[in-house]
Amino acid sequence: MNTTPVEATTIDIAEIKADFPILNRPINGRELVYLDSASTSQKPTQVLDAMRDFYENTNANVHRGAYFLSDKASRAMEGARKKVARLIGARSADEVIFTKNATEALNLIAASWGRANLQRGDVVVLSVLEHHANIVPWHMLAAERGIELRWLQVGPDGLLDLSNLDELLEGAKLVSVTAMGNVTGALVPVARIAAAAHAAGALCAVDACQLVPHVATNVAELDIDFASFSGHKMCGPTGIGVLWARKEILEDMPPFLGGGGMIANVTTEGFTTADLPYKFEAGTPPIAEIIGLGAAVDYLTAIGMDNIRRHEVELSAYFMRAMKDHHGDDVVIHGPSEPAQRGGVFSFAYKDVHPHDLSQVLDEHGVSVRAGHHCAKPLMKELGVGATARASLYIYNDQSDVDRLVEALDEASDLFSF
Amino acid sequence: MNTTPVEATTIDIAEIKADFPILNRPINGRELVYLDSASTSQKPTQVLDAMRDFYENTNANVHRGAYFLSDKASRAMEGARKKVARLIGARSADEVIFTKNATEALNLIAASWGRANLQRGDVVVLSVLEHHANIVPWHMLAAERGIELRWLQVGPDGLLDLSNLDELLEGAKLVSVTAMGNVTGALVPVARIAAAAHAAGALCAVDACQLVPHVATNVAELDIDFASFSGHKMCGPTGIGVLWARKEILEDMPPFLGGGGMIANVTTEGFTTADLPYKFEAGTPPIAEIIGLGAAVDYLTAIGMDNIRRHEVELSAYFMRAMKDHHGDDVVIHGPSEPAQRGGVFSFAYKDVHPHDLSQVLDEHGVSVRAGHHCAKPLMKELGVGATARASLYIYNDQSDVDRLVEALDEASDLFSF
Amino acid sequence: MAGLEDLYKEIIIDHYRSPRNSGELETPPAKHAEGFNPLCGDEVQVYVQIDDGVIIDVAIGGQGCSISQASASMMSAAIKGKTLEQVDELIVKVKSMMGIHEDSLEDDDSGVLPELADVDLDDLGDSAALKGVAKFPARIKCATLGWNTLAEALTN
Amino acid sequence: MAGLEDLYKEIIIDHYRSPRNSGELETPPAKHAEGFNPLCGDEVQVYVQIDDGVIIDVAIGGQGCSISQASASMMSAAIKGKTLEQVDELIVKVKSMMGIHEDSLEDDDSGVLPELADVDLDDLGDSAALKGVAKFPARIKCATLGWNTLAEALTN
Ligand SMILES: Cc1ncc(COP(=O)(O)O)c(C=O)c1O
Ligand SMILES: Cc1ncc(COP(=O)(O)O)c(C=O)c1O
Repeated sequence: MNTTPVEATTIDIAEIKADFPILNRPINGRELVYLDSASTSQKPTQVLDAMRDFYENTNANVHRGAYFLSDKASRAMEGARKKVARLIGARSADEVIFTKNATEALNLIAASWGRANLQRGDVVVLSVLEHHANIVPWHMLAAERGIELRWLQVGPDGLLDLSNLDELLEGAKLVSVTAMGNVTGALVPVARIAAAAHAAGALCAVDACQLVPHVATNVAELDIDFASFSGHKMCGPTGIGVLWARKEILEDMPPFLGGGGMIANVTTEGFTTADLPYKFEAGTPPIAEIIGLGAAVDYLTAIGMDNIRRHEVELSAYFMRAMKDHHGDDVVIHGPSEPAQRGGVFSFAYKDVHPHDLSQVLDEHGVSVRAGHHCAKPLMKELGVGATARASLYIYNDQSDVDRLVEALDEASDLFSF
Repeated sequence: MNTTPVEATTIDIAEIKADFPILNRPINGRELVYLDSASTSQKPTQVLDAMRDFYENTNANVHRGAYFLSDKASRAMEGARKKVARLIGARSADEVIFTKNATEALNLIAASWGRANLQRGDVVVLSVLEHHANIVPWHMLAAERGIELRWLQVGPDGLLDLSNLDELLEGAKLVSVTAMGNVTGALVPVARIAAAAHAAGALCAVDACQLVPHVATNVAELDIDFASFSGHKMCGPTGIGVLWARKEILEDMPPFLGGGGMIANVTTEGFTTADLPYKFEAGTPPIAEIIGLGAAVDYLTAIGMDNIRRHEVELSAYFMRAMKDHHGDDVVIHGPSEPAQRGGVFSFAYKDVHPHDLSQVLDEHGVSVRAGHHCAKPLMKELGVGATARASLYIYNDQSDVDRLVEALDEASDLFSF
Repeated sequence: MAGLEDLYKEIIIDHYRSPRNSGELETPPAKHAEGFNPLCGDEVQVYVQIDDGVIIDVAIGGQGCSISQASASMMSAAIKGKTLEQVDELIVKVKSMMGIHEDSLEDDDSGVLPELADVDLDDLGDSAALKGVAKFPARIKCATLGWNTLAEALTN
Repeated sequence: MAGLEDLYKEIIIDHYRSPRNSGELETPPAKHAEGFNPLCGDEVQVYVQIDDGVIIDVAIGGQGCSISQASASMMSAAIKGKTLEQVDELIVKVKSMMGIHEDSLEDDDSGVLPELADVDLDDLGDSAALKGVAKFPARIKCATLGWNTLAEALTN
């Protein structure tokens, strides 16, 4: 597939929908309307074919075999690494570490960089927008090491309040923030935070789970130090995540997991580590998943990341307008009201129907919407709710999907009115 | 598929071969003879279909959604967990923790159980048969904690020398050994080691990577405390491994990775963990891979683990006989000479041709054989070699595959004779 | 697939809207436990006052979906005045009504619903209306949260 | 796919069987480095004695496959008597003969071999026989191990 993105000015969503077999699947007698892509995306045939083709024609373990299949598998895996590196503007494929998911990538930062660089009393700055994956590893390190966590708060309109950023950064070694909130879709000015962090002598780690699948991302332009994301949210398979970090940083970090593939030598007395990126990839890698992720990068690149973002901003505007027009004040959408300041992730309340019940009723109409705390309990507390219903959009959604959601809400109203 | 194994007295290898599309693939004009299953196995259509079916009909994130697809995905994943639990004789599916590979499972033991239970000077007993995955995590803990590692040695015929086991166990907290060596196929008397460990007040962890795919395994009968293995070596996909441990042990262990799914509650102040098995499964699990592993368990169970073992013992006997008959003293096979004391994993030397060159020449004849240290450098040192060529057998191999290897060796002889 | 009318019975919505025994009891003498459903954020508080092996008072609180809160309310009504033995029996009954057999390694579904035990639903009171939840496996955890929290309170 | 005759040229087998400059040099004055190929266990030892910017003596050792050991032997013969500048040029030449362009993010293969630069193979001596290795990507690491270890020895 093409590696130089050819940006069409418009994209054909019907054509894209046809790439995703599950979207033709009836749920409770209705065609599936899948509105949970912030949790995990659906997978196009191109990605499923790439993995199947690997298993049926190339499958072998990588790196440790001179024979044809093993060599071909290794090169396919390294080819996928380059695709990921190009997608996010990394300087070298050696900066791309494959993990099992974004959560492992974030844990790797805390366990390896954190243990090597943070002492009792050292400060890490997080935000209340964070997913548990960017909170719990730091709590664990705090319990072990006595580091101090400080929290950026949300301001009006659900955007991060940066008014006290410099204050919070005083004495900080790291700021670790999401690039786009997974509950409200709030975009976070990562470049600005990274610049402030560097000015204060701190590094900047970015949870890019909700960014990379939806917005053209360039780690060099953002001038950040770490980025983490998951394959399964960007049309790739489950079981694969990515940690990117600047080479100088990775080179100084101690290994994370130990085992085959990450060593230069092992004796009964000790071991030495392999070069990047292998130093951080212990054991048989998720080979087919890496190849699937490479195919997903090809898929997204062929559509064009800028086209994807444009589509989502337009559809987000439609979403907010349709909800307002149809349901007025019965629907409350959390987070930024400006489509340009957010991703297509909408946590909303509908009358006094509990989100869990709402999701159940919508499901009865073939509309898949997630309900819960979305692994962001600190933010739930800020919002003053125990849970929200969340609809999230991707390239395969169009206005008809939004219309189906809007209509199905009427039924929830009926059911809970007695 | 059937869950109560129906044990046929014979199995039809031709029929099994037909389930593996890659085996019809020509390599350098010859049909592939795949002899590297100890590294990773090939995948039957049944497993590939199960994953594809999941992606095309059920794909959604698990556990956190009330809607139909998410619920169905969750139940499929938990169904696979039960299949794995039954396969290894676990008392409860809660004892089955999904990891990305066996290496992560072994690191989990060292990082979580090890950090919680081992202090400076505490002893962990390993063996020189171990794969780096069961060595490096302990070296890392030794560097951090100052624990002492002691090593079981190999005796004559490549079997583990247990004569000083009780001595080594003095003051030990854990013995962690492979159940079957991945270089020489040597079977290790795990039950006996576990009994000795328990008598000495230590726990017993077993690296079951080479056991579970090939030999009926019952953790309760073996009376062990931990077992680790990988899906990709047992007809399952890449990206999935298993840690089994006794519930009481898992319950007392601190969490390993932090993030979504493994928490009961999170605030800006701290967190509490979820119940088993989720406490150890942070982030989006390798859902499709878990389902693929479940299908692999079905596949192996339908053939019957006892049938698989019987086939491999017979084929191993044929392998050793054919090598001897054809190549006499030109071939030296490392490890046990009795097929009943080993798995179908054969590290061998051929004349003075370097293993790497040997693998290259065999590959030219369509025969895939691994060359290298097989992630077992301490054992290589014991064997007095830098590398070996290794041929390893599985259910889809038959005598014709062995014959092809035997013939191809003649060509290596010709090439390196000038 | 079962229809929503099996799930959202009128009596359930009623308990949801007007929970019985809502409030707190002083601890001690009352026993207390707090239950979370980490998957969806549901919370239930249970307070029980025991005298001579009999539950003489109960109070509940919490937040969550209709099923979790209604179930807790129904539970509070069902256990008041019961002996501890009777309560233990009720807990088992509710669970088997939901098709829960702790730690069973059988029937690994993949979509198939477990056979429901033919449970005698006497004594369960309004809780019997939760029978339909068993057809919605994702909601079973909601329905049992109150009962599990009760069991925890009793062992505290 | 290329045939084995491209890989196992007679001259390569000859260097493998009878490595040139085999041995050790005293350190100091000689510089020394030890190279591992962690993937296959190949090892190469390189000793170089430098006088006034010229490599006046060299010794090699190690164990491994025919390609890694033959390449080290050929390397030792090629660099003896050369200036450090000439050696740097040789290192670059060998690498581009193998199609290695450090850190390039282009051409992510999936089976396609990189275009080989049209390298002038003069000065490489017997090492030019390694050109065929580029067709066997899994063996490139074997062929470059000696040269990489030399580069490391020179910076030590
Ligand atoms: C005995 C043994 N232990 C551990 C491993 C590591 O397994 P994985 O690479 O799947 O983590 C392997 C396979 O490579 C093995 O054979
Ligand atoms: C912002 C954010 N961070 C981290 C994660 C964790 O990703 P994963 O579950 O794939 O590890 C998610 C998704 O669940 C997310 O939305």
